[in-house]
Amino acid sequence: MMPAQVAAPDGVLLILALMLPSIGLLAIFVLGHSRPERIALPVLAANLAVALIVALQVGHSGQAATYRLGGWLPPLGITLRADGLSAALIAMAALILFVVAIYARGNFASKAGGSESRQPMVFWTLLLGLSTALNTVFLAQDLFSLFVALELLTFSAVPLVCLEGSRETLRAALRYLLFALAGSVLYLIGVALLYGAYGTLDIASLHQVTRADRATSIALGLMIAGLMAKAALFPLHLWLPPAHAGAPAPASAVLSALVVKAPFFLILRLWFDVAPQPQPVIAGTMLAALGAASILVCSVLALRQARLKLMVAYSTVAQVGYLFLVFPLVMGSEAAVPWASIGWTGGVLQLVSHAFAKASMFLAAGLIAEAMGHDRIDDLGGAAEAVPISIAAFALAGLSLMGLPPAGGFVAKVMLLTAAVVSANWWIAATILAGGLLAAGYVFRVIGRAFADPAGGAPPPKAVARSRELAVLSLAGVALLLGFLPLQPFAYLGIGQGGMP
Amino acid sequence: MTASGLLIASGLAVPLGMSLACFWPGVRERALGWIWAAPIPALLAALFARGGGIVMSPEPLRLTLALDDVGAMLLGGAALLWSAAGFYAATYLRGQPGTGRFAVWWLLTLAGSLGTFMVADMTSFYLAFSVASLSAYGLVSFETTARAKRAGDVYMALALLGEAFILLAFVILALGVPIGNPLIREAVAALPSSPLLAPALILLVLGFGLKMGLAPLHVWMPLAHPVAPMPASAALSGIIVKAGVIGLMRFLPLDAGLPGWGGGLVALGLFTAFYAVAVGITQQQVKTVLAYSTVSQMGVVAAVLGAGMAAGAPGTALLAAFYALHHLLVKGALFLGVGIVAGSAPRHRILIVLAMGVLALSLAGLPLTSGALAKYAAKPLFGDGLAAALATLSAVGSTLLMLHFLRLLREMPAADPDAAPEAGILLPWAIVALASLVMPWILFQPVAGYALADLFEAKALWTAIWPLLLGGVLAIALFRIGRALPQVPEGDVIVLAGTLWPLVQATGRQIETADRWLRQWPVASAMLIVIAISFALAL
Amino acid sequence: MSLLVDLVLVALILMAAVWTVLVRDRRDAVIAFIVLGLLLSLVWMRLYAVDVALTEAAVGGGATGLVLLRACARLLPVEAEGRLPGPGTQIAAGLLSAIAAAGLAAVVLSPPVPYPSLAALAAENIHQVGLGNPVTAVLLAYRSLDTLLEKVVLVLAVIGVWALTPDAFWGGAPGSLKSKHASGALDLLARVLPPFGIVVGIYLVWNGADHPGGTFQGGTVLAAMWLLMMMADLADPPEIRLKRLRRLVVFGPAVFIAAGFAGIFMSGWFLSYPPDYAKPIIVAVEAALALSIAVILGLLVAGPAAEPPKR
Amino acid sequence: MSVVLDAFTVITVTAGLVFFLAGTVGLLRFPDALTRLHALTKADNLGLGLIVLGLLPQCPDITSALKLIAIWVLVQFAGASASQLIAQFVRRNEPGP
Amino acid sequence: MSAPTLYGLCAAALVGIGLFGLILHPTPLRKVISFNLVGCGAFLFFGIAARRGAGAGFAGDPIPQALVITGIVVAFAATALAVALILRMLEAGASTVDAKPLPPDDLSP
Amino acid sequence: MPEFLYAAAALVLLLTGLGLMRMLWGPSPADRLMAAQLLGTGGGAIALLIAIASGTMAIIDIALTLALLAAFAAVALTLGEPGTKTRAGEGEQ
Repeated sequence: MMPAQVAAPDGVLLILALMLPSIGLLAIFVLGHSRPERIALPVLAANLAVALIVALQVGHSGQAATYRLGGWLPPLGITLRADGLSAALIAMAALILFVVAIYARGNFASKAGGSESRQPMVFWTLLLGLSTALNTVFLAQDLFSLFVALELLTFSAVPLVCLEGSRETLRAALRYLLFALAGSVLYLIGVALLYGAYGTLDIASLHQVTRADRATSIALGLMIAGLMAKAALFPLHLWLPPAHAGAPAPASAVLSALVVKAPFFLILRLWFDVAPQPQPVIAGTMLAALGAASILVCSVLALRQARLKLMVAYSTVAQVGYLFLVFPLVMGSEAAVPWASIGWTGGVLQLVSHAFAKASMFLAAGLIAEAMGHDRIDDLGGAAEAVPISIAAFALAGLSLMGLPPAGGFVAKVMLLTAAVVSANWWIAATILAGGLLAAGYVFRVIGRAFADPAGGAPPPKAVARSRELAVLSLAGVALLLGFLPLQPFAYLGIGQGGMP
Repeated sequence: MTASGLLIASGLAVPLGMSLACFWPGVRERALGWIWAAPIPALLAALFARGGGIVMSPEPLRLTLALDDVGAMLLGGAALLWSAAGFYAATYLRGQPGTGRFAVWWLLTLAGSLGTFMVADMTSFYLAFSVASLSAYGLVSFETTARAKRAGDVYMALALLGEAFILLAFVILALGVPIGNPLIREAVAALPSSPLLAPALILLVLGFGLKMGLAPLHVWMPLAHPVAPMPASAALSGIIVKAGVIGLMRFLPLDAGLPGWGGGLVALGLFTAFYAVAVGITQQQVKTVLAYSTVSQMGVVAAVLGAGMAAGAPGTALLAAFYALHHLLVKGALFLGVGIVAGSAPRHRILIVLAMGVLALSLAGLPLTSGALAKYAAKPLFGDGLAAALATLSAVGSTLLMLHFLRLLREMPAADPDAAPEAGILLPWAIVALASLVMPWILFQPVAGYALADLFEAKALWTAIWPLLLGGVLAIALFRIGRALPQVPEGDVIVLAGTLWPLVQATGRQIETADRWLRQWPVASAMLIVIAISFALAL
Repeated sequence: MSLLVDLVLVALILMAAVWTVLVRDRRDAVIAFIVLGLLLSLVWMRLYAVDVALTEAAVGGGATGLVLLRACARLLPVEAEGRLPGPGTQIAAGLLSAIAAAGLAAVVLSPPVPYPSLAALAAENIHQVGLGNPVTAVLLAYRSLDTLLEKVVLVLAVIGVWALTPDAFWGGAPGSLKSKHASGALDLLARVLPPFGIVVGIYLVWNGADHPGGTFQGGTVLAAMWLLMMMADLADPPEIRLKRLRRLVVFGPAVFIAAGFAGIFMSGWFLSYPPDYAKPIIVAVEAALALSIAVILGLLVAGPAAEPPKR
Repeated sequence: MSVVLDAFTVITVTAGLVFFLAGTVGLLRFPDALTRLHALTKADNLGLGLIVLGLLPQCPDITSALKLIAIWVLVQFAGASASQLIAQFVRRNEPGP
Repeated sequence: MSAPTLYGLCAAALVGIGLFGLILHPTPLRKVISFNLVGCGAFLFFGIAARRGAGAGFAGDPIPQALVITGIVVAFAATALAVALILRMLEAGASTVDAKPLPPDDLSP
Repeated sequence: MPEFLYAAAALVLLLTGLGLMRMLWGPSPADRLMAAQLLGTGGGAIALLIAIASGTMAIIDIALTLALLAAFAAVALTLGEPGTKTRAGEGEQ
């Protein structure tokens, strides 16, 4: 059973992607008494390097990198695997985490020589926890390992929500935890049923054997619903707005940009790799319908929020909705395989560009709130003078959310629209466009207020560090640059799709 | 990579580069004095680089610039007006706060609007179009009054709506060609045989019509054009609306001969032409009347295009462009002139008002002016039927509206009894006015294919004059009963939409209530199970 | 006849479950849940999953129960019980839950034939890891990544619980666990039981390589003994700033990760063991993990710091 | 031999069952908490003791037998302490019998 | 009816009962307990899979058993975290009773 | 022999169940404290019976753990003691 081949070096990198942040968080726990960021930043930088090398190698070799833990073959053992999509996503996550970490030095830097304090220690360890969790979610090929990874994610995310310790954030964190746990347990039941039906939890093995029978349907139904709860898709979004709005800005940024994407990624995996083919049209339509409802309802709600961070949080729910439009689009697509279709590419691009844009937006919102001393949208007058770079970043990120050129969100939107038209899903096309208009509404509302004259009697804005502003701008810049990727479906995202390489 | 190609590219690169340079505060503060120079390369390109082109990036992006006759004609006019208006702005806005910001928006709008005339591929067109229409928001809402804010909001909302229509139309168009970013003409050539022809055409007309101000999508114009600073109004009313015109020219399958669709567009255009006159004559603000006049004229342009599409007549685009060029220069000159009149004492005004009279009546087709030339050139497209009669009658309407405008202009109160117009604003106005008189004469023959002598035939002269006379008579009647006319608010039907606002608000509140209900724990967790069960059943 | 045991057991479990959900007083609910946990450990026994039964007994009867009971003790005087919503909502919720349960029951009633199983595969390979207990082989060899990540989850849970410390108390000790009423019986129990318990705990860890038992079961028993001493005021909850304490928490996972990397050099794969040394390595890792688990569970029960650190 | 041992097992285990039964009847019937506690601890511990005794001959090896005895001792000790704790609790929280 | 089937039905019932409590209970502690009930049901599903997969000299398939052990640990950690949150919230003075939904803007910093 | 032991286990289980019900019904809180106690002994007995009946000696370890933790649970239960008396001030001695 012990395979003859030796570990390929690229595979070892996958292990590093999981282990580096874990080791980092353990190290902070024991060593980081006074300066946790001194451990966290190098670890996140190394993590970024590892992720980029993996991404480049996958692109270079044109096939997925695989690693079998302990040398055990599935179904007995667990496999890590980086196909094009996974590689792109771990690189995305690593980059965002790194930039957020640079920004967060301003929030959670500890004083030199001082004794350990709560917020920095907790923040930096949990940030590394998130990194471990996300890398595992994107790389693991085993449904139960993915369950553990989801729990890692929840356990890292929830305390970040209530880092500040106020009543409201505690309440929000509790809600988040309970609902996420409800989602987890449904997922777990699904895993149990799948094991009972097929005797394996390896995604690649399941891909070959799943049948359209009762056990499989029920298992997938439970798993998808559970994951939706964690992705905060409407109408399961009860926890997200207070949680993401209550967390400190760097935490909100990673929560909104990355954490809600992980469950979506797993739904994608379940749908394309585990669900018996062809997937029923009605189920795909249901996913898209919930996505559409998310877009429309939560965009309107974002438009009506009085607070900037709540607005951004509702916008996250709306933007996550776009991702769910992918399912019927890919099914009715022109391409023989889903990952060659424009809908698939558009969905992934939407995921990535939203991640960068939303991270930038939350960080910008944090700086704006820091400078102005509040985040009431109506009283933001003068913000454009006080923190011009943050406002610019907010606007650029907003461009991506609105789907205006040349942002990445625009290309994604065009692809999704094209796929919707090709598959004659006009209602989806209409939703995409309407969502863009509503997004424009809430983004412009903020920008417009920011350029207004400051209200009389408002305290003068505080200065914020230029380096933090530039970090925010760089994320928005990436969201913008994504718009210059070539328009065709990227071959990269199809690497390693469809069973084994 | 030819010299002409580089010249065309510089037409786009220079204004963009200047706007980027405004990142430096020092540059930004001084930019207003230099914005007149931004469109110069484009002007040169229009004059010397006709027929040239350049591919700016390789496959699969294929961002392509090309300058055909239609594009060159509009580009030249637009560049001239941009430059003149920029020069005008430097004097007009001197010493006002926020000129740096103004310059940035100006340069971006300028780059986008010039871009629409030069690009040949769909993505670039969309980019240029979006940049022009979104940056114009900065010009519309430059003044910080409540009126400007409302106008800006309405403008933005409708501009985005238009973008949405256009985007969907483009997506449909691009489907017909197997490459990611097709050239416009490739995509349009494939359109008539597409099963999605109907939605594509409807979306195109909606999207570009919104920009042009075809009724009832014109509502933003009478709000937005008057509130901008004078040079910006000139650019908005003269040039930015042409982004819609060039859009229709480029994207409608004009030579495919689609009588039904063409007829529809003619009807829409003519309706707009008359409707705008009817509303325009009730207005009491000079700039608002001009804005309605733009709406009316754009209706005529749309009708020209529609007639051409119905007949499948070659050269339609060129004729429409000729008409658009005439309107571009005249309307620009009129807006700039209004600024001069407003800023000078009555005794300094006489000459200017006189010149303005000629310009204004040019829009109605005063013989020997650009208007007469444009109308004459476009006439054959309409044939002899009802449409032709209505098109001619539209000149009556224009006369009426312009006389109303002249009367308001004459009565404009002067801010300072001794103020004389400054050279800095007089000169650019004079250049544009002159250009509007001269340029069409130069272009008439190549565009229309008639000899200039034809214009002096008695029949042609009479055809141009009788609507003016009829308009004059009606105008006298109007001035008699003028005060009794109902005062239609600016933006007319938008006010009706305003009555829907409480309904929109109520819907928003209801959604909030529903959201609050859904975010209750028992409801949300029950939903979770409902979703699980539904998916189990569906899968 | 053995089915009779099963029937009675199921009936009792369902009663306890219904009781847990429906009883009004939250402390009663917790007690019913503890009872349910102990009954479930009998179920695991009946399913021949002895390792699980041990875990369930240790966790369901011990750790979870203690955590919930502590919460009750602090919640009771302060907060009123919430009321269940009205009958309409109850009926709707009941209906939904019933449909969900019915769907699951339907799956149970139609198992695939032949039933899929990895038992044969696990048996085939067990000699390579030199263990007698297949469950330990799965946890520490075949699926060791899950186990490793689960340890990270535990450390994160500790951090998460500590994150709830009020800022002023950071570094201090968790609130005292001691019973409010001094009692000779408790004192005696806390002096006599721990030696027993520690022996049992170590036995379970040691035994786990070849027989049911293992790190988690043993660790839980050890933790229970530590907590018992804290409750009887024979030991103080440790200050969370102590480096010694933190090293203990990290020790097990660190050894595990180190063994994983050593595997790359020794036998080519992360978390693989050279066949000759597999068993000693695994037992060493298990021992280290058990120690950490004991500390972690104790800390999780003790909760966030509730007093400022002593200088 | 085995028959004798089996018979011993059956008899002692049955006796243990009787004590369990008695304890349960006591639990069900006795009026107040302290007497119920009494019934529980005495009957159960005795019942468990008899069952352990009865099972000893059936043990395949000596380790198991020792464990069985250890369990009984443990339950005796723990039960005694726990019931004392409960009794103290009852005294604190309930009006006397 | 075989024992695994019986326990499987029991697991389904546990899940149903737990879900009922999870939906309805207004206090978070009761939700946590209900979540644990559902979790027990989920673990039992693994349990019957293990028992039904008995073979090769093992009384049960060891893989699901190992998964359950991991799952129990994770569920315990979740319970501990949730309880700590509940208690901390109580100290902060917020009512933990989940009667009303969170108003959208009661997030004063 | 196993049949007899299984039957005995079922009976003990039944009796334990009855006892549990009694305790859960109350009326006094102390009754509930006894529940864990009862499961320690009853559960231990059942485990032992089944261990011998099924020949799975490992189950004895379960009985061992149950016995060990039953006392622990009883202590824990007194911790979660209800009533205002303990909270209202005279608590910490």
